[in-house]
Amino acid sequence: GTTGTTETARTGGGVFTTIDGSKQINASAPINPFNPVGSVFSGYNGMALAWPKNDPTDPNQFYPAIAGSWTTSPDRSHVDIHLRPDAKWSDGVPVTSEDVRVSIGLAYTQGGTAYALDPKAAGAAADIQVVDPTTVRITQGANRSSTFLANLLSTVVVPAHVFGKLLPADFWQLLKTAQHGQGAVAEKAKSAITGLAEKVIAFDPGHDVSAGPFVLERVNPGAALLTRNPYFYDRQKIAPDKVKILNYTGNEQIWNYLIAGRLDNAPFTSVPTAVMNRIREARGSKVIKGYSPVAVSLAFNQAHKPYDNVHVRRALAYLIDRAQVTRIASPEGGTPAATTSGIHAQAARAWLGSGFDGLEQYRTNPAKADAELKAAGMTKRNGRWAMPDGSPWKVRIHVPASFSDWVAAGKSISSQLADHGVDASVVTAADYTLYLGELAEGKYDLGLWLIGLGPSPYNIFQRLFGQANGWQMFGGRLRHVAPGTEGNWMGGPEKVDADEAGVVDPGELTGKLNYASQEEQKRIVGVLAKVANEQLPVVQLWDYVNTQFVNTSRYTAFPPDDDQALRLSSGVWMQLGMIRKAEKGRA
Amino acid sequence: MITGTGISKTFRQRGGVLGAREVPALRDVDFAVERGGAVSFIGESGSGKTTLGRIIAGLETHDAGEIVIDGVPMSSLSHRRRQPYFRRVQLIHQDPYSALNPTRTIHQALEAPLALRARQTGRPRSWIDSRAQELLSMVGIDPGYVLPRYPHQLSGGMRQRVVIARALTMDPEVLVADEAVSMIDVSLRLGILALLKDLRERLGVGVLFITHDIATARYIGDDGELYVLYRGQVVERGATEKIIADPVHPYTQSLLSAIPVLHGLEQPGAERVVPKEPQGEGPPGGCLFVPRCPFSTERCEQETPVLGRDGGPGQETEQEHACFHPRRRSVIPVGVGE
Amino acid sequence: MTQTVPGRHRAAAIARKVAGHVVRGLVMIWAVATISFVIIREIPGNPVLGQYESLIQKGMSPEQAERATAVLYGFLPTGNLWQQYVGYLGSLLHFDLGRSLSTPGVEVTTLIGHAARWTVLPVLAGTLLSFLLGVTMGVYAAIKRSGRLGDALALSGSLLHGVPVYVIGLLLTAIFATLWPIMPSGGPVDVEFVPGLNPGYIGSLVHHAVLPVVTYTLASYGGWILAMKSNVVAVLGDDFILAAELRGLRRGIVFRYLARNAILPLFTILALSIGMLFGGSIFIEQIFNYPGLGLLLVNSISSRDYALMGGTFLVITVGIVVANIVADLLYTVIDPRVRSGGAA
Amino acid sequence: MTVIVNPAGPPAAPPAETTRATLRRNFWRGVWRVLRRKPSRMAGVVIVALFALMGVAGPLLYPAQLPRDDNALYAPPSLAHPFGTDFEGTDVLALVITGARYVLLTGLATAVITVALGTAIGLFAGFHRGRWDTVLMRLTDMNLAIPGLPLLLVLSTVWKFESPLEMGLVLGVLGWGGIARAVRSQTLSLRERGFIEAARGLGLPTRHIIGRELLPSMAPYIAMNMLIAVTGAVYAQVGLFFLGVLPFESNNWGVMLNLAVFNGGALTTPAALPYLMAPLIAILLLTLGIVLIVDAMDEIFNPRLREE
Amino acid sequence: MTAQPATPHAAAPGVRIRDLTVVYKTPAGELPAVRGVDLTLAPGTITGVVGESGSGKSTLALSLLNAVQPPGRIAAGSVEIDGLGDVLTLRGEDLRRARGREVGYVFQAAQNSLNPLKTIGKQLLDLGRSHDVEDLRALVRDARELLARMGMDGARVLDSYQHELSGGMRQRVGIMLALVLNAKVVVLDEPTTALDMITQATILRIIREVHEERALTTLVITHDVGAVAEVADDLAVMYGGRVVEHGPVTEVLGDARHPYTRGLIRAIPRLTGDLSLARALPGRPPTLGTLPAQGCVFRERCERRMDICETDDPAAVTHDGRTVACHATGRPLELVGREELV
Ligand SMILES: Nc1ncnc2c1ncn2[C@@H]1O[C@H](COP(=O)(O)OP(=O)(O)OP(=O)(O)O)[C@@H](O)[C@H]1O
Ligand SMILES: Nc1ncnc2c1ncn2[C@@H]1O[C@H](COP(=O)(O)OP(=O)(O)OP(=O)(O)O)[C@@H](O)[C@H]1O
Ligand SMILES: [Mg+2]
Ligand SMILES: [Mg+2]
Repeated sequence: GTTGTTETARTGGGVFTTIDGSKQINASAPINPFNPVGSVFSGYNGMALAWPKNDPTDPNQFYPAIAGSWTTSPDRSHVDIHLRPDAKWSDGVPVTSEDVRVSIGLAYTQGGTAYALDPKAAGAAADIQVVDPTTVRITQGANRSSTFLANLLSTVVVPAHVFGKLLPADFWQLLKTAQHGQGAVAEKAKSAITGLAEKVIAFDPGHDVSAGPFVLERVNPGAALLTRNPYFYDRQKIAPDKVKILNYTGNEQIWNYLIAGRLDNAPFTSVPTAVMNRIREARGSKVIKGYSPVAVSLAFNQAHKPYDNVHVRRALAYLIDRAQVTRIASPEGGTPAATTSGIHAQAARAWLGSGFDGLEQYRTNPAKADAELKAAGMTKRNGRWAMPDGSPWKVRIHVPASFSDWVAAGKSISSQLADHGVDASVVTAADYTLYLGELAEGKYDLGLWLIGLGPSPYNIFQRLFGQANGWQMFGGRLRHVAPGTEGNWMGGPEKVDADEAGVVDPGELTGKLNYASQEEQKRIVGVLAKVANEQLPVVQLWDYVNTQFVNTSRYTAFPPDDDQALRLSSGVWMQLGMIRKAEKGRA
Repeated sequence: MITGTGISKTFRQRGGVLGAREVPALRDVDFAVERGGAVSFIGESGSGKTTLGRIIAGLETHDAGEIVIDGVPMSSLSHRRRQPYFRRVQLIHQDPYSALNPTRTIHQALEAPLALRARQTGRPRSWIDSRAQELLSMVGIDPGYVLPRYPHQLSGGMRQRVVIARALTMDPEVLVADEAVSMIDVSLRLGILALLKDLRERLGVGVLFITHDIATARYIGDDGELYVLYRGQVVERGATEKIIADPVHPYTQSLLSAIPVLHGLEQPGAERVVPKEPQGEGPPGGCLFVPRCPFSTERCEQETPVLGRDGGPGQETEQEHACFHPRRRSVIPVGVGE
Repeated sequence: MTQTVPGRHRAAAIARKVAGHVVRGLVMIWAVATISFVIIREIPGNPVLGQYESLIQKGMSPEQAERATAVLYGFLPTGNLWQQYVGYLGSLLHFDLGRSLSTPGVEVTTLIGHAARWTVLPVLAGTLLSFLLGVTMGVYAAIKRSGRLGDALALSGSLLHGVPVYVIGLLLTAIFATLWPIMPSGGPVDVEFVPGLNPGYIGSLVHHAVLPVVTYTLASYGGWILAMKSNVVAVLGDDFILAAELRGLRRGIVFRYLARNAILPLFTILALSIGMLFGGSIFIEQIFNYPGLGLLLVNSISSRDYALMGGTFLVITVGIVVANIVADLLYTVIDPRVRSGGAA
Repeated sequence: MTVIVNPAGPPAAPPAETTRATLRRNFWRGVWRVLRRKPSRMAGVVIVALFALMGVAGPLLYPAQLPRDDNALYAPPSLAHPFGTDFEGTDVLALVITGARYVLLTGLATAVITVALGTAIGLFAGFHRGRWDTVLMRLTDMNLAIPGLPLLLVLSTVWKFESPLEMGLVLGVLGWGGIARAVRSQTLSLRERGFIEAARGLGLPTRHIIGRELLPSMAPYIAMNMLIAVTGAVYAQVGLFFLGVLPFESNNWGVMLNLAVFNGGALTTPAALPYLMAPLIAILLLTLGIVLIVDAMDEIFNPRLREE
Repeated sequence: MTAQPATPHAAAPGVRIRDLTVVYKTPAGELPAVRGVDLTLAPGTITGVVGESGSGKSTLALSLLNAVQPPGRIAAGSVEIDGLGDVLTLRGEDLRRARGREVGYVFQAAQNSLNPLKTIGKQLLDLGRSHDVEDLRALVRDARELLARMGMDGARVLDSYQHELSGGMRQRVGIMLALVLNAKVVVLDEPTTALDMITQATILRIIREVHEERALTTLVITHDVGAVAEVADDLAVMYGGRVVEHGPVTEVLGDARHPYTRGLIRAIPRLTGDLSLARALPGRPPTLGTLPAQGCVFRERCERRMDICETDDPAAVTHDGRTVACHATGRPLELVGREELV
């Protein structure tokens, strides 16, 4: 029900109901953004310096938030952050540079890319300076990363007058020692800082002090209730009086809420077609789709026979009808992968241009598959493919049981393979944790695996040619470990022949993406995409589509399809002035 | 030939809220059963008759005393080696309804022990069936009718005969019949008693007869011996006919006085001994019967009488008894017109 | 031979009995604690990776996800197995079950305490409701056992007793939350109401509890009706009921004789099933998304939250052990036969 | 003095063999009568027989790879697909039938193990009494007190229950307590019955006493428990699959429930409802069948009830 | 109404059972457990009924209170009690009030006739309330007196649970509960079975004494001829659901006229006398299923069987205050009997 006051009846009011996709509501958790399940909800009562835009290729695109603007030196050596002068905490205290500094200090206790204690780590900050009450300057260390800005701007800001006491008085001195000191002293300082982590996480301020548009009022096991923050800098943009963030334990619950029209906005969830149809039928229900920088692939463990043979991998790529798989597994939330490039198709076009069309598409083609299998020495007997040594070939596709779309995909693939004489079956792992553990231990032949984590090209290829495939970054140096050791479960070769580019080390190329200029990045991405396409460490199955559900019967003016804000919470949408009270929406 | 000396048994009951509780069931009991002899134990409920029977049949252990079977003291043998001896003593259960397995036919019930017996004595298997028929005929039932049937299809009397036949499969020396007729229909009781007597005479088995009804004890054998048990102790012992006619222990007299008089056929005895309602356990170290004895004196409360023939000043009783004041009382009903 | 027990004696005896039970219960709890310790240390899977990948899939950037999960590393147990074991037992003595991984920084005991509330409420209601219903219907079914209605009641009891709880739960949800949505499909209470003794909050609480309670009631009703029926039939066969009738006792009194004798053994089962309630509601909580101990256990397992998993399992077991003790003592107290050691 | 031994039997007795056969026939006639008295019981027998058939022959009716119809995902019930199709377009009925084997096999394995363990332990404890009894009963108490489902959940994290037999083994090892306790008390009470004592007195070997005297008396009881254990195992197992804590490789009812609810939205839209209902109905039917049979067995073996 | 103290000389009622037939429903149809029984209990006497197991004694006793349990059913006959009328026509509350207050019943297994969960005293109060006794204190006092009369500590017994009492004590409590409301007709079903000799003697003595003090009309049912002979004035012998002989106890025992009675007496083990004269009755007692549908129920075991016994059920003939149902009565039976015994 909506309970708009008369005062806000025309412009706003009511309860905005939504779900936070990235965490479950936990009534026992502290109101603390550093706690992974803390009752701080990004965009509502949790604020970052800025909000990332959903750009397929540039990770440094942001909407201003606490930081009204920022300037980066051309050589990426430092960033100046200019805070919004009108930003205030919900208790009326202004947001200042000190808040940012404390927030950064706390972030150091937690570790992270920009706030790594090791100054040699790529993209680590080397110094934080409060220039004036609304300006902070952050200097990048020696190994300058192209995503430094993005990592800085994502910094969560907490009130220094609440969280400040968590940092010991000599914290900044300690940090200096940890970063620049030598030997035992530095180590001691480092462990002193990481030793703070647990205290920081467990800290519960008791009541919420927020710089966002809302303040947490109450949490119970089923939901969190937030009310408007009267001190929010853009308060006139915020329509609802209250926000109710529901908990969810399974997708089916979200489906129910959506069908009942209870959610004003729901984050992406995989939805079967039948359910989708019912959701669409709900009054005011609307679906917004946009780019989502994640794709699903079928990954091979090349340490296991016969998947060490590229022909076998190609044969499987030719046998799998990706359109069909997508239709069964994720009809609403995915588009069949055009090919395997390691990159989400939308980003791939941007990176590769026409080069994208030059990649082998692996259209379903049993004849080619047969040829590839023969090339791999496999034989077909009684309509069933067997290994070169005559032993039966059993393809076991592993999926975590908790991901319904993956299970369906696995089943569909196994059915398709079976149709072509490949003895295939799906094996589920009880849960994702177990699945990843066993996957990393090299227990599976094939398993489903997320790739294409854009927009940073480094992140994208890190999935294919990173730790999982044997390349490890250690103290700023890259090394390759043998398959089956130290988390190298993909077991691909260290060097591959990439035609024009010659013999390359894909891991090394990936590493370079971190620092390279835009141009250089483009070249490297081209090479790596081709390597991925030819070597097939994975078969890309479908690219996720960010499907968001909104309901316009109470609020309107949601972002349109493909909007840059689409991956941000509706709290951020409000900040950006998007959500308005519906005209006749008094239900 | 089986004898027991100083048999004692105390049950220790664990559990319950009370913790351990000791129940002395038998106190220093001596007995002997001859081949073809008849020995009866009488006593009221809880006097330890069943316990004694089970001990003699090897189904229960005893705390003290010695059982000698065929001259072999059982305490000298291991548990396993005792078995063949105890097999020579067969228990006939009080309740013929539960003594036969309801899921097995009479044929099956007899076959198992007979097969065992055949193996022991090296007889062929064909012997089993003929022996089964022979035994059933011996106990007076038609083998053709009984063999294929289940126990519930037989009457109580028939069942008890089957139980006896089964006991006979082991060619026992002694049959322990624990209230073997108390659950049999009145009209049939005598048949079973007669059968036991007949078996004594024909097969020479000794019969140890346990009952609380003295009259039935008489029917097992007029030449037999009678033991009167009270709270685990033998209080009177002697020839059955003698004790019935001339009981000297007040407890025996109480038991005999309690026997109902068949008015019209019998007249009550001249005297009647009615025991008192027991109040407590009685003084420690005294006669066990003191709390109920109508004739007890101070001496009875202080000393424990032992079995003997002391019949008062300078006299001897024919039977042994454990009483300081033995006196004959004619308590039994006397027949009229017969 | 019977004896009456003097009161002092009896009290001492009962104290001894309690002590025996408690010692046995402690041994059992220790065994379960050890089992769960061993099992839990053997669990494969990587909670950190799991958390990380889940966040990525939900659309978090790899950096953010990494930051969010990095902290988990800090809480993984260290030291060799033996040291861990000793430490674990030591902290158990202080009722310290460690800290949760999936809700970092929060004591396991706190989480269990919160969850226990939500388990106890509906399951207790369900147990009592089904007990009352089942017992009443059981008497009825026994008395009418040769009639059609009695037959139907008994059959319904057998069926409900036989059908697994999740089947009932799923059917109820399908009907009352999907096809004919008059009930909320999950959660314990609407957050809009201020917790406390106000009608809105309580109404919402009840509304949300209806389906779980009904499911639980239906699922356990069958057992009660069957047990009560067979007890009543058995007592009906006892002579003292006929004797009471032949003495011309009022029907109501005879009925009370009957019911009290038949219900007596059920009280111990009731105590046991109240003990079971800590673990008995896993399916219901999963289906109705009710944040009780069962759901906590399932969630702790899927997030590989060792401490939470072990703690929850231990609490569930302790509940049962305690219930066992209570049931035994209860029997001692309410049945005069056992009370004075007549039959044990 | 002469002793007259009265032959107690009536003079005319039928020959032994025919009587025995008649008795057996009488038993079956009794069974038949009990079944016929309530047609529902007959239905129970038919249902359970059908399920048994399904478990044995079900998978043979279909190709190893069930046919899919890509154009009929979640098709509504029709003549061709009485329970519609699943997310892949596979006939749901076929899934239920082919999935029965795994489920029933586990049930059977569990029942056999539960009953074998429970009976053995109960018999041993009840027969030997004394110290063994105490130790075994402590174990049994423990087995009974450890909450089965939570333990299974915890166990499922370390153990994968790959085959139905493995699953049955674990369920059986967790579930024998009840039977052991009941068998023990039965043994104790039977021990007090004269015939066991008589057998001991006759010096019959323990093997004989347990195998021929004790077990047959408890057979009906054990058989009934076995049936009940089958259902229990089916539920536990389907439940675990439904919760999704067990990895699965082959199709079975629990997996269907899980997929229907968590993947198909069966609790959200009626579209996938048939997919959910099919295994639910299978479970309900199986329960019904077993309940009806147990009811009939109760009457066959329980003379007290038969008198009604 | 209050419980009145025993008034010794209040007139004892007479009881007349006429043509009573009770059937039980069995798979083989409705079979009579009691068939055409005529029995008169003279006021103020103790009538003993003996018969072997299954002869229908308990069924007969229950009929006196119109309390035959399903699947049994009183098919025909009447039970007239002075002051009450035909008990078999009583229904509902009337019947309930008659039970306990007018007719006391002591159960076959009195050991189990008490509620295990309540003290005897509470059960006594239940009894009083059920019969609208206003002065419950007086009731308790009466009960205590009665118990004391039977040699027990009344106060202690009333405070006890059933399991705290021995078998003999429970039996006495059963008798107390049957008498405490001043019932004038008392039915005792096997009051001494499962008690040992001495206790049995005590109970029998108590029955006799209480009977005389309270001027009751008492029916004692037992399978033990000895027990009956000790207390009863009259003796009825049942066989296969029929009363085959009835008369004063000394006469019936001293000069039995029915072959069954004679056989039964001969089968009783005795303390004195010639052992060789004793013998068991051949054959086995009938059960509902084996009862012949027509003819004399005893003929299979009868030493004096005649052709007419196969077809005709002998009618009960009363002569000299003695009733016998046998075709052979009056015929020279001595000879036949002797013949067999040789
Ligand atoms: N297994 C047992 N455990 C404990 N006490 C026992 C046990 N068996 C017998 N007793 C006790 O030993 C005493 C003697 O019992 P026993 O059964 O031998 O008596 P009985 O003379 O056969 O009595 P009855 O005439 O009632 O059969 C009784 O007090 C009885 O309670
Ligand atoms: N509930 C019943 N159903 C069927 N037949 C019954 C039932 N109760 C008694 N009978 C039969 O009625 C007949 C008379 O039973 P009743 O109990 O009156 O005998 P009784 O003389 O009291 O025997 P007992 O000495 O064993 O107590 C018996 O053959 C018995 O089998
Ligand atoms: Mg005995
Ligand atoms: Mg009777």
